[in-house]
Amino acid sequence: MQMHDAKRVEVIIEAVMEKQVVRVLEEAGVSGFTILPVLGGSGRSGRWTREGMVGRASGMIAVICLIAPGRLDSLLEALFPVLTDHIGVVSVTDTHILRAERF
Amino acid sequence: MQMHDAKRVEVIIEAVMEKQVVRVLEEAGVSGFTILPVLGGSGRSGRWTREGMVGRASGMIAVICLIAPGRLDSLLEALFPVLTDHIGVVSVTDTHILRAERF
Amino acid sequence: MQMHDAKRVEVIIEAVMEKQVVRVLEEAGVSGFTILPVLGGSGRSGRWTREGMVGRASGMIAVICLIAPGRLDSLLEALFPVLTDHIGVVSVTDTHILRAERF
Amino acid sequence: MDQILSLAGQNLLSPVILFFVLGVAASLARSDLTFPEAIAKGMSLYLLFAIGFKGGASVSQHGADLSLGLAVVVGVVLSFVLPFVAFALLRILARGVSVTDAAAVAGHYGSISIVTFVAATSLLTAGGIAHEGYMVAVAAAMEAPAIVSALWLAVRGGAGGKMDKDLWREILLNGSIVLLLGAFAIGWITGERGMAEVAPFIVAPFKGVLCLFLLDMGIVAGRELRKAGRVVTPGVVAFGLVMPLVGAAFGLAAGLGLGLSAGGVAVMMTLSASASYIAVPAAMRVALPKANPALYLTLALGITFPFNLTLGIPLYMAISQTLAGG
Amino acid sequence: MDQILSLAGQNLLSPVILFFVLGVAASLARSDLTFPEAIAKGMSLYLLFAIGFKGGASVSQHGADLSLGLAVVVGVVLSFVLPFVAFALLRILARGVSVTDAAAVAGHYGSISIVTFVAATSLLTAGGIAHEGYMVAVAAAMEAPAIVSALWLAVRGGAGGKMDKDLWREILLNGSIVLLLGAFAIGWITGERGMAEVAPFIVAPFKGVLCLFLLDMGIVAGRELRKAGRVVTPGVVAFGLVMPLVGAAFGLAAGLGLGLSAGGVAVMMTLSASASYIAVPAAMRVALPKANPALYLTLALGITFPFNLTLGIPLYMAISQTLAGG
Amino acid sequence: MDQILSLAGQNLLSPVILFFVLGVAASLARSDLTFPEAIAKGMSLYLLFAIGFKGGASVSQHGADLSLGLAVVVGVVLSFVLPFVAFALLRILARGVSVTDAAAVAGHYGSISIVTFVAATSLLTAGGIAHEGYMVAVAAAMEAPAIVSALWLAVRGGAGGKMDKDLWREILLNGSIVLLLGAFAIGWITGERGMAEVAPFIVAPFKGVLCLFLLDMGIVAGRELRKAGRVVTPGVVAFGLVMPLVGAAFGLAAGLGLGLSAGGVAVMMTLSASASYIAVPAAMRVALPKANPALYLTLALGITFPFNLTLGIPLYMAISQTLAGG
Ligand SMILES: Nc1ncnc2c1ncn2[C@@H]1O[C@H](COP(=O)(O)O)[C@@H](O)[C@H]1O
Ligand SMILES: Nc1ncnc2c1ncn2[C@@H]1O[C@H](COP(=O)(O)O)[C@@H](O)[C@H]1O
Ligand SMILES: Nc1ncnc2c1ncn2[C@@H]1O[C@H](COP(=O)(O)O)[C@@H](O)[C@H]1O
Ligand code: NA
Ligand code: NA
Ligand code: NA
Repeated sequence: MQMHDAKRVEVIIEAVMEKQVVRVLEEAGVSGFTILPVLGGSGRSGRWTREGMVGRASGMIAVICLIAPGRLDSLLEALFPVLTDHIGVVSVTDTHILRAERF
Repeated sequence: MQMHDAKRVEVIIEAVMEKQVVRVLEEAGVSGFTILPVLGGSGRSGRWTREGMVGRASGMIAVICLIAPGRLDSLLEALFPVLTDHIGVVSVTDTHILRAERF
Repeated sequence: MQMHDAKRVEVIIEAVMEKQVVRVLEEAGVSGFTILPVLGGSGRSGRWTREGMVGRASGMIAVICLIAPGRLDSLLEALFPVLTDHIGVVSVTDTHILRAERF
Repeated sequence: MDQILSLAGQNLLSPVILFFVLGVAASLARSDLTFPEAIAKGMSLYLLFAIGFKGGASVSQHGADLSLGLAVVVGVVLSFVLPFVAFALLRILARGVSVTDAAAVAGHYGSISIVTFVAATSLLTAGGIAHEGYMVAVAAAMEAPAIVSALWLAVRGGAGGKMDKDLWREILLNGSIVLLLGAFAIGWITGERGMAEVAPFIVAPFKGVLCLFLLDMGIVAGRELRKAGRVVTPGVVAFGLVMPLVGAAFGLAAGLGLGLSAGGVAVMMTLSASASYIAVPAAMRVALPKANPALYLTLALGITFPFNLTLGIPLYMAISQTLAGG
Repeated sequence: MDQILSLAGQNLLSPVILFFVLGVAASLARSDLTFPEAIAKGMSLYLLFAIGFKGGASVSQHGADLSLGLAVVVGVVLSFVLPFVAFALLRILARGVSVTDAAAVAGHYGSISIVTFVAATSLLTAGGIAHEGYMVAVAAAMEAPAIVSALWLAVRGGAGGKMDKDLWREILLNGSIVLLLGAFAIGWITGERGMAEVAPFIVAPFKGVLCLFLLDMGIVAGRELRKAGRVVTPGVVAFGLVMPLVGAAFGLAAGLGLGLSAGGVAVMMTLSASASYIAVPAAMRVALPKANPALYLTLALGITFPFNLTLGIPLYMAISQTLAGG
Repeated sequence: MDQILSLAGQNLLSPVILFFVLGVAASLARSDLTFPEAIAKGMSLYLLFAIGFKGGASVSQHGADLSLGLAVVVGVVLSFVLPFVAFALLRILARGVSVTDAAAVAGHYGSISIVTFVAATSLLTAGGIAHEGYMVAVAAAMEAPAIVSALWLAVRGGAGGKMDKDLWREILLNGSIVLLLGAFAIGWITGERGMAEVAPFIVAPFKGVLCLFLLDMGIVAGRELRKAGRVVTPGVVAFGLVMPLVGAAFGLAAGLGLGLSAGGVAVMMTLSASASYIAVPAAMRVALPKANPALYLTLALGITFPFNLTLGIPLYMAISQTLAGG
């Protein structure tokens, strides 16, 4: 099976920032991303959980974005201002994708 | 800690295709997989979200499958027909696993 | 953008073990982790799904932990006793993170 | 005509419709008002449970005769036939639409929308017009056959499409069909006694839940409309408004032929006029993946559903009242 | 005997049971009818809230005396003792079952199933038979002790098992125990006045919610049965049908000894006959991870729960009516 | 004074408050009793739907005049002004708190808590004290303006903070505002007729849902308290108890000035005394990310909310009864 090099960017960020992150991704010309729900977690600001919560004020989402390696830098640069001051973790992993014509 | 090489296959695919993907994985002799819910996303077919939806017609799931490297090709070949014509993204990442006797 | 080497540890484990895993992570000095919900899956013990379930007895969660490479071994050693006898899969992937001062 | 206008006016000012409008407006204005998926699904399970049970209890009360079986058979036939009509009409009105897309759309219009059905029966009940309790069973029977016709149309048109045993099972044992028919059967078996036990849960609060559910439907429909963009040509819009009327005409003929009450005829018209937006879209994604969901979802949910909800149903009621006595 | 048959027949044709059967059937036929996890959990919270509150309000109305405390103590003792009985019975009936598995199963049968309890009290209420309101507190008290016995059995049998402070806290402060006892206490404190405020939410619609919940339980039980496969030997099935009767006999003795009303005795029998499928399985996964969940879940949810629901409860009611007057 | 004590006592023993206390206790004891997020959100949608609709229906019944518009304007002004008061008070009582944190906290206290509003109206209804139906609209109007003041305070204090078009839209088209005002409008338009349709869903079961919702709120508040730790200095606690009284005084003046009924004055006091814990925290995370959520959530949810719920509301009621007749 023909595979192509790609990067898997995983942004774990506050749920309230969803719109901002999406806007940045779209402006950076990212062709697609997927948002996963997050149940809870822990960090410097302590433990949290979504159980029983009504508002979005606390809690994170995970945004997964597969992109061509050449586009990584512009994506991260666009993402950086959104992350400043906000709670969030960004990891970039080397991966391989099928059907690269999509990216 | 003794670690073993493995592949982490992540299939983000339409929720309606769950049964088909599962059947393919089982036929390809995959020993295990895990299905994560997906909240929303964006791609060539635009933005979508599961919020407020009743049916499964729109929306994706993420299937994660850790397998021994030697089995990757047969898995991908089995998976390919299911992906044709269907919305979905497949990535394969090198990883390491504990307790390889399970895979 | 300045990136730093890190490890992405993904623990897919029984939901009932959440407290135990969290305790181990905290004792191992892990600075943060994120818990994702899991919809269903398959393994040696067969297919399962969270649909319609009330209790936590069946079903898994996914714990994602980004850590500095030097801390990996102590984390895995701390994790190992919790995994013994329990259903669960652990994978460790090389990754790169932004803002390493957090980890 | 006066009667139609007054019925339509009354309908447009009912809480149920106004909450739908609120949902559409909120969605178009990009408010973040949304329902969790689990709550939306929970409300739809409640509605299926309630209308299935009430239908069965009503059959047990009024007795069932041959007419139930006949109505179900006619419903199945309608569901098989209507996709051909819809396919032809869409190809005429919107020439740009591909065979695959037209076949997929046709499947939606042969099948039914259960919320449109509920809205019609609510309006009938509010107006004191009775209808046959077994129309719930007819609704369930009309869900699936249209899918077969749609796939046949696609295959014949060389557009592919696949139909295997698993898909069959999925369609026939679809959760909403099973719950609807199961609750219907249980309502029938347990009759008045059963109804007395569950009535405080499924009768009195029903309208309120329906309001909330239609608020959610409005939000989703508004989202669909916002995304509609390129696919919605004038021809497509025309189809979305004309096809329900054509379907309703078939339903009228069927209802009169079956000798249904005026309320029953109105329901038959509504079922034929309505387009599926839950079961059929899912089946189409599996069996006809090349068909464009933006087209059929916009049509079913964004155009035909609001049309039936606001103007269609009062119109069908007025016509059935005129032609089937009342 | 006639009475038993008529009660059983009546029970089998109640909507609650029929919806459970619908769920099992849908699941075995592989329908995709399912409830979102959040809705299932929401319904179970509603049921715990409602029965806890109603029990407390009833105690406040009829006054509480020593008998409440005594019944709770007897319940705790039963919960400690029944696992030993279950362990011995299972080892006799199904020789292939390991010590660990037998200990885990035993824990389930010492504890209780709250939905079985609700089904029994519904049937009693429908039959106009009163029972002591504090039986809710007895139910809560019987949830946890059996876990201790199970672990003791496992440790003694060399099968390992661990019990630390955290597990203790988890068991005793288990959400369902806290909600049940909390609502019981609040119902007791606020009495008639409180009941007047919440009655329209927890009394009239209760049966309807119970129907939906049992539909969900049926789906889950059917799933468990489909997976049961190898673990279900004839001996295991026999245990799943005999153990509730043995448990009920213990409950009968306890109820008569306590001088409970006929309804109260029936409830005590039902509690003793029922097997936990929420709290204990979770505790066993933590404390006895080597025990096979397929075995205990199939037994508790796939065999004993349906048995009690359909035949067991009417039987216990008939026996208690005969022996404790009525 | 006697009246206050008796009202407070009665309030403290109402099921609604007791379930809140149960939630806090369960949470502090680390019970695993929790509600799924979807159920919590579903209950809050139900409450907004119900109180919006009831408010509108009441306006349609009693007619609306200039006073509605005036009350809304006064509410908006209060919401703009109160943050300045809160900011100053917090800087005096807790000197360690930074400008950013103080501005964020101030925004919460200018805005309102809808559940506190509901608790107050429930208590009024239970006591047979009428209030203006349009107070719901006032509540909705008071949600957002405080955010602007908070950002202004932050910017002026050199603490940054950003306010763009999107944030504006988000605040004004916030789901809870849209649902509250939408349901209010629909209740108003459909009046008695509409109310008759949805009453069995939104009137009788309301209190029961409120109990469950407050149980959940108690669990969340207890969690917040457990985490509070370092941020909660004596000065902060003092602010959390004094600020509601100060806010209530402003509300009292406004209510008397508007010539509201005694019930209306009590509601105005409650609104002014309450602190947002849903809309404002989310807005602050976006616009003032450097502010510490532990501080404002502990204050709003862990200190002021329980205070108002238990002691505040009866106090405001007693004062308004005394000063506005009744
Ligand atoms: N090292 C990490 N690995 C995975 N998730 C993390 C990590 N650090 C932080 N997070 C997530 O980000 C949230 C906020 O982190 P913090 O700002 O450190 O409180 C946490 O609650 C976790 O959900
Ligand atoms: N590059 C990507 N990275 C992550 N998820 C993607 C990507 N492309 C598509 N997806 C997911 O697949 C869905 C369908 O994609 P598409 O077929 O391009 O509309 C999207 O809505 C996303 O959830
Ligand atoms: N190879 C795998 N890849 C991903 N998830 C797995 C794998 N094996 C097991 N799992 C997950 O772990 C659960 C229990 O596995 P098992 O103990 O093999 O039954 C499964 O139901 C899956 O959710
Ligand atoms: Na139709
Ligand atoms: Na038992
Ligand atoms: Na306020």
